[in-house]
Amino acid sequence: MSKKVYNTAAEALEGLTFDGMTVMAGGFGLCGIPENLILALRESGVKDITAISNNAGVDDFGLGLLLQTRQIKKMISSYVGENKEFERQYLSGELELEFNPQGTLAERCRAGGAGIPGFYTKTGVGTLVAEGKEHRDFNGETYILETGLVADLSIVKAEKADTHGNLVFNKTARNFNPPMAMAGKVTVAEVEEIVPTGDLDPDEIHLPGIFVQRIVKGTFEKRIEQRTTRKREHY
Amino acid sequence: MSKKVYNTAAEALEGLTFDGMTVMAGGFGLCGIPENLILALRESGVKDITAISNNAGVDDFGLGLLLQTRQIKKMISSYVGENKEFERQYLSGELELEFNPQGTLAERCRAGGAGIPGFYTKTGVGTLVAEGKEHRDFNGETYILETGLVADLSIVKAEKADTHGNLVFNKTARNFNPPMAMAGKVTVAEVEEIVPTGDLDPDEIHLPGIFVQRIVKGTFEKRIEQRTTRKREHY
Amino acid sequence: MPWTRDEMAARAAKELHDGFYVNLGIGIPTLVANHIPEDMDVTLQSENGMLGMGPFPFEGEEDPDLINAGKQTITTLPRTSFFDSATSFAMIRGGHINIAILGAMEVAENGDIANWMIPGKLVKGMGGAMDLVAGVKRIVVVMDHCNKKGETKVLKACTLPLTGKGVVNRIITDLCVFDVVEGGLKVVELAPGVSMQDVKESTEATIVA
Amino acid sequence: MPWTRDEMAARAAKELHDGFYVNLGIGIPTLVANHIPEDMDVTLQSENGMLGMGPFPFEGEEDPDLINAGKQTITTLPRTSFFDSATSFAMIRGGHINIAILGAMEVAENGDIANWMIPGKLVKGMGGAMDLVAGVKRIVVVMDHCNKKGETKVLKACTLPLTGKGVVNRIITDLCVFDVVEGGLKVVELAPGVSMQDVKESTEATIVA
Repeated sequence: MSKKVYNTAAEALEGLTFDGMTVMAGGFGLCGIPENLILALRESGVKDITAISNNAGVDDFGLGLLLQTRQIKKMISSYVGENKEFERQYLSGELELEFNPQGTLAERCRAGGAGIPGFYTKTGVGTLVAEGKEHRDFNGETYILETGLVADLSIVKAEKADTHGNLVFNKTARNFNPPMAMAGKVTVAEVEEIVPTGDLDPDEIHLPGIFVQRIVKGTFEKRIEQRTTRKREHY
Repeated sequence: MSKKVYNTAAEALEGLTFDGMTVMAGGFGLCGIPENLILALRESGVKDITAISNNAGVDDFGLGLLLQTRQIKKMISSYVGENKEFERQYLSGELELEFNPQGTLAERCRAGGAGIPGFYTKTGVGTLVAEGKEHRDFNGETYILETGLVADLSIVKAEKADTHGNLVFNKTARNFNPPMAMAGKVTVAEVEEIVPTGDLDPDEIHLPGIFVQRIVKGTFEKRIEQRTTRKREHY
Repeated sequence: MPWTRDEMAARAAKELHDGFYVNLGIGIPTLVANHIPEDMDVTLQSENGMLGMGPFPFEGEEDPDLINAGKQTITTLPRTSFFDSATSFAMIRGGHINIAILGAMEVAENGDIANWMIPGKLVKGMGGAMDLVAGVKRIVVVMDHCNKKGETKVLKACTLPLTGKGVVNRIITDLCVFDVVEGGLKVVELAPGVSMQDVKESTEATIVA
Repeated sequence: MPWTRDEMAARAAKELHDGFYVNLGIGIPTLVANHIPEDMDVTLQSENGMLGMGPFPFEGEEDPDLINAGKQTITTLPRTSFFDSATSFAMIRGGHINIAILGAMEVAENGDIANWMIPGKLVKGMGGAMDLVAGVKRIVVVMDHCNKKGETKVLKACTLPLTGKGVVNRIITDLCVFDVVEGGLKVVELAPGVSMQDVKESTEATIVA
C-alpha cells in the first residue's frame, strides 16, 4: 500500500524542484551525503538554490557538483573550502555564504522541524555571529536568538528504509540527516537497502517515517576525505 | 573501570538529595517510571521537592508514594488526578501545581539539557498557559516564550544499561526518560538489566552514557493503569 | 435521526486519506479507528511516543511497556516506531501530523476550542491537547451537539478556558458537520432526517450560507 | 627548553580525569589522545555524532561511514555510541562535556579566543568551535606561545574575530601553563628551563602573581 518508494532519484524529485528553492542536504564532509539525489538535482537543472548543508562537498563530489553548474545561489554552512570552485565563486561574489556555528545549524534544523521558530543559545555571543541578533539574559548569562530553519526540500541519506519510510542510519553517517529530514516540507531519503515494513525493530528506528515522504534506493561511491590508518603491529 | 554502577537504589542516591531540590522523574502514567528510585527517595526523607513529571502516579504507586509522605511541595505536570491524595493536597492548598502542556514540558526538559534557556512555541497561545509569557511574532504567527528546565536530580528508567551508562529503552516506556535524563545536573538510571560495555550495538543506543552518572539494577512491578484487551476470535 | 456515537465516528473516518498520519483523542475519536477502510494506509500516532498504534492486545498478552496516550494497553503493527516524548511533540508541533480528531466541551464560531478545564471543578490538566490543537495541520472536533443539560456546545464564543484559539477546521456533531469559515460556521452536511432548522435551533454560533 | 608539540600534548593530558567526557580539537589537541593513561576512563567525543572515539583503523579497514570531526577515518570502542548532530551539540551546548582541549590563533587575558578566521584570507568557517567554547564546562587552549613570525599569541586583547568571549580557563603553550584569573593570566607552571622572565618577554597579556 505504501506509495513512498520511487524507482530512480530523478523520479523521486519529480514535481518537487523549482528555481529559488531552499534545499537541505544531510551529511558531514562527504560522510552520509545523499549522493544520488545531488546528482538528480543537478540533472533537474533547478537554479538559484539556497543550500543548507554543513559542508559544501569537494570539487567533483557532493554539493561541489551543484557549484560547478552554478545551480547554488547561497549556502548556509559551518565549514567549507575543501573546494576550489566554491572558493572562486565566493571570492568573486557569485555565491552568497552564511556561516552558522555547527551546533547552531543542527539545532536550527531540528527547531524548524519541531515547530520552534526561535531559540536562545550561548553559542556565538560576543562574536560576529551575534551581530544584529537579539541578545537576552537568562539567569545572569547572555544568549542570542537564533531562528528555526525549514526547507522546501530535504535530501538525506540512510542505510536502510522500510517501505513506510522508517530510517536506520549507519555509524557517523547519521550526522545532520535526522534533523534535516525533520525540517523538510518534503523529505526524500536515499538508502542502501529498502526492506519490507516490519523488518525493522520499532525500537531501533532512528527516524520515524512520518518525516520521510519519498524513498529511493541508491548506489553509493562513499568517498573518503581523509584516509587515516595505523600500522598493524601484531598479527 | 566504570564507577557508575551502584548496588542499591539507596546507594545510587547517596549524597544527591537535599531539601527543596528539584527532581525530574521519567515515565508516562505508570509506564516507564523509576519505581525503585522513587522508593529510595521516599526512604531518604528528603522534603520540599519540586517534582517535574508528566503525571503524579496513583495513590499507592509511583510519585503518589511521595505525595503520601508529603515530600513534594510542588509539581510541574501535564496531567494529574488519578490520585485521591493529590486531589486532597491540591484542593487544600498544601501542594503547588504548575500545569504545562505535555509537549511544552517535554521540550522544556530537552531544551534545559541542551543548553537552550528559552524557545518559542505556538502551544498555549490564547490560553491560560500564555498568561504572563512573552508573545512574539515569527512569519506572521504568534508564539510564546517558554524556558528550559534543569533538575538537581533526574531519575529515569530504562530497559538496559551498559556499565558506561549507555541506555536502551523498551517500547513506549521510553517517553520522558531521555529528555529528562539530559536535563539532570545528576541523572540516575534504574534498569532491568546491566550488560557489559560492548554488548550494546552503538547504533542502537537510545541515550548515550554521557547523560547518565549513576546506574542501578532494579526490580519492577510495572503496574498497568488501564488493562484493555480484545477477545480472541480465531485460534 | 441524529447520528449515533458510532455513526459520528464513521463520519469522522471520512476525514482520513491514504498516507495520513493521524492523532485520535479519547472518547468518540477513539472509535474512528474502527472505521478506517482496510485498503487505506493510515498511521495512528500516540503522543506518548509511538507511530503505528495497533489494536488492544489479546487477553494475557498485555505489555505494561506498551500503552497509548490514554494509558490503555495496546499492540504494535509492522510499521510501528517508538521515540521519546520530545520527538513525539516535535512531530505534533512541527505540523507533521496530517489531522487530529478530538473531542471538546465547547467550540466557537471562530475556531476556538475548550476541552481541558471547568473552573470550580478539579482540573486534571491539558495533557497533550494544547500541543495537538496548536501544531497539527487540520483539527476536526467530534462531539455531541448539546451537553447533557441540552445546552448547545457550538457557541459564539467559548465560556470555558480555551485549549486553543482559532484552531478548529471542522466540527462533526450528532446533528451535522460544520466548517469553520469567515464569519462563522458553515453546515456542510446534515445527519439523515436532521433539518437546517433543527441545527439552527441547537446552535448558538453564527451559521453562514 | 620549551616543550615540544608532543610534550605540550602530554601536559594537556594531565587536565583529564577519570570518567571525563572530552572533546579534542585538531592539531596538537589530537595528540593528547596518545597520552591518556591506560587505567584512566576517558571518553572522547567527536562532534559529528559519536562518543567513544577509537584509534585510526588498520590499513584496508577504513569505513567511509565512520569518521571524526576532522573527517579522518577512525574506529569504534566497546563503549561507543552514535547520535545525530542535533543531539551531539545538545551535549556540547548543555555542558555535558567535561573539557575541550583546543588550538587557537590568539587568546587574550580575559579568556577571549580567536581560532576561526583571519580577515582578508579565505574563511573556511567556524565548524563546531563556537559551540564548543560556549558550551563546554572547561576550555583548555594548547598552542605555540608565538606565531611563525615570532609574535606572541597571548594578548591583552585579541585582534582577530573572536570564536568566544571570556571562555578560556587555561592556556598551555610551549613555554608555560597559564590560568585565566581576575585581572589577567597567572603562570601556574613553567616548561623546564624556561624562566618567568622568558614568559614575560614572550607575552603581551597582563601576568598576575
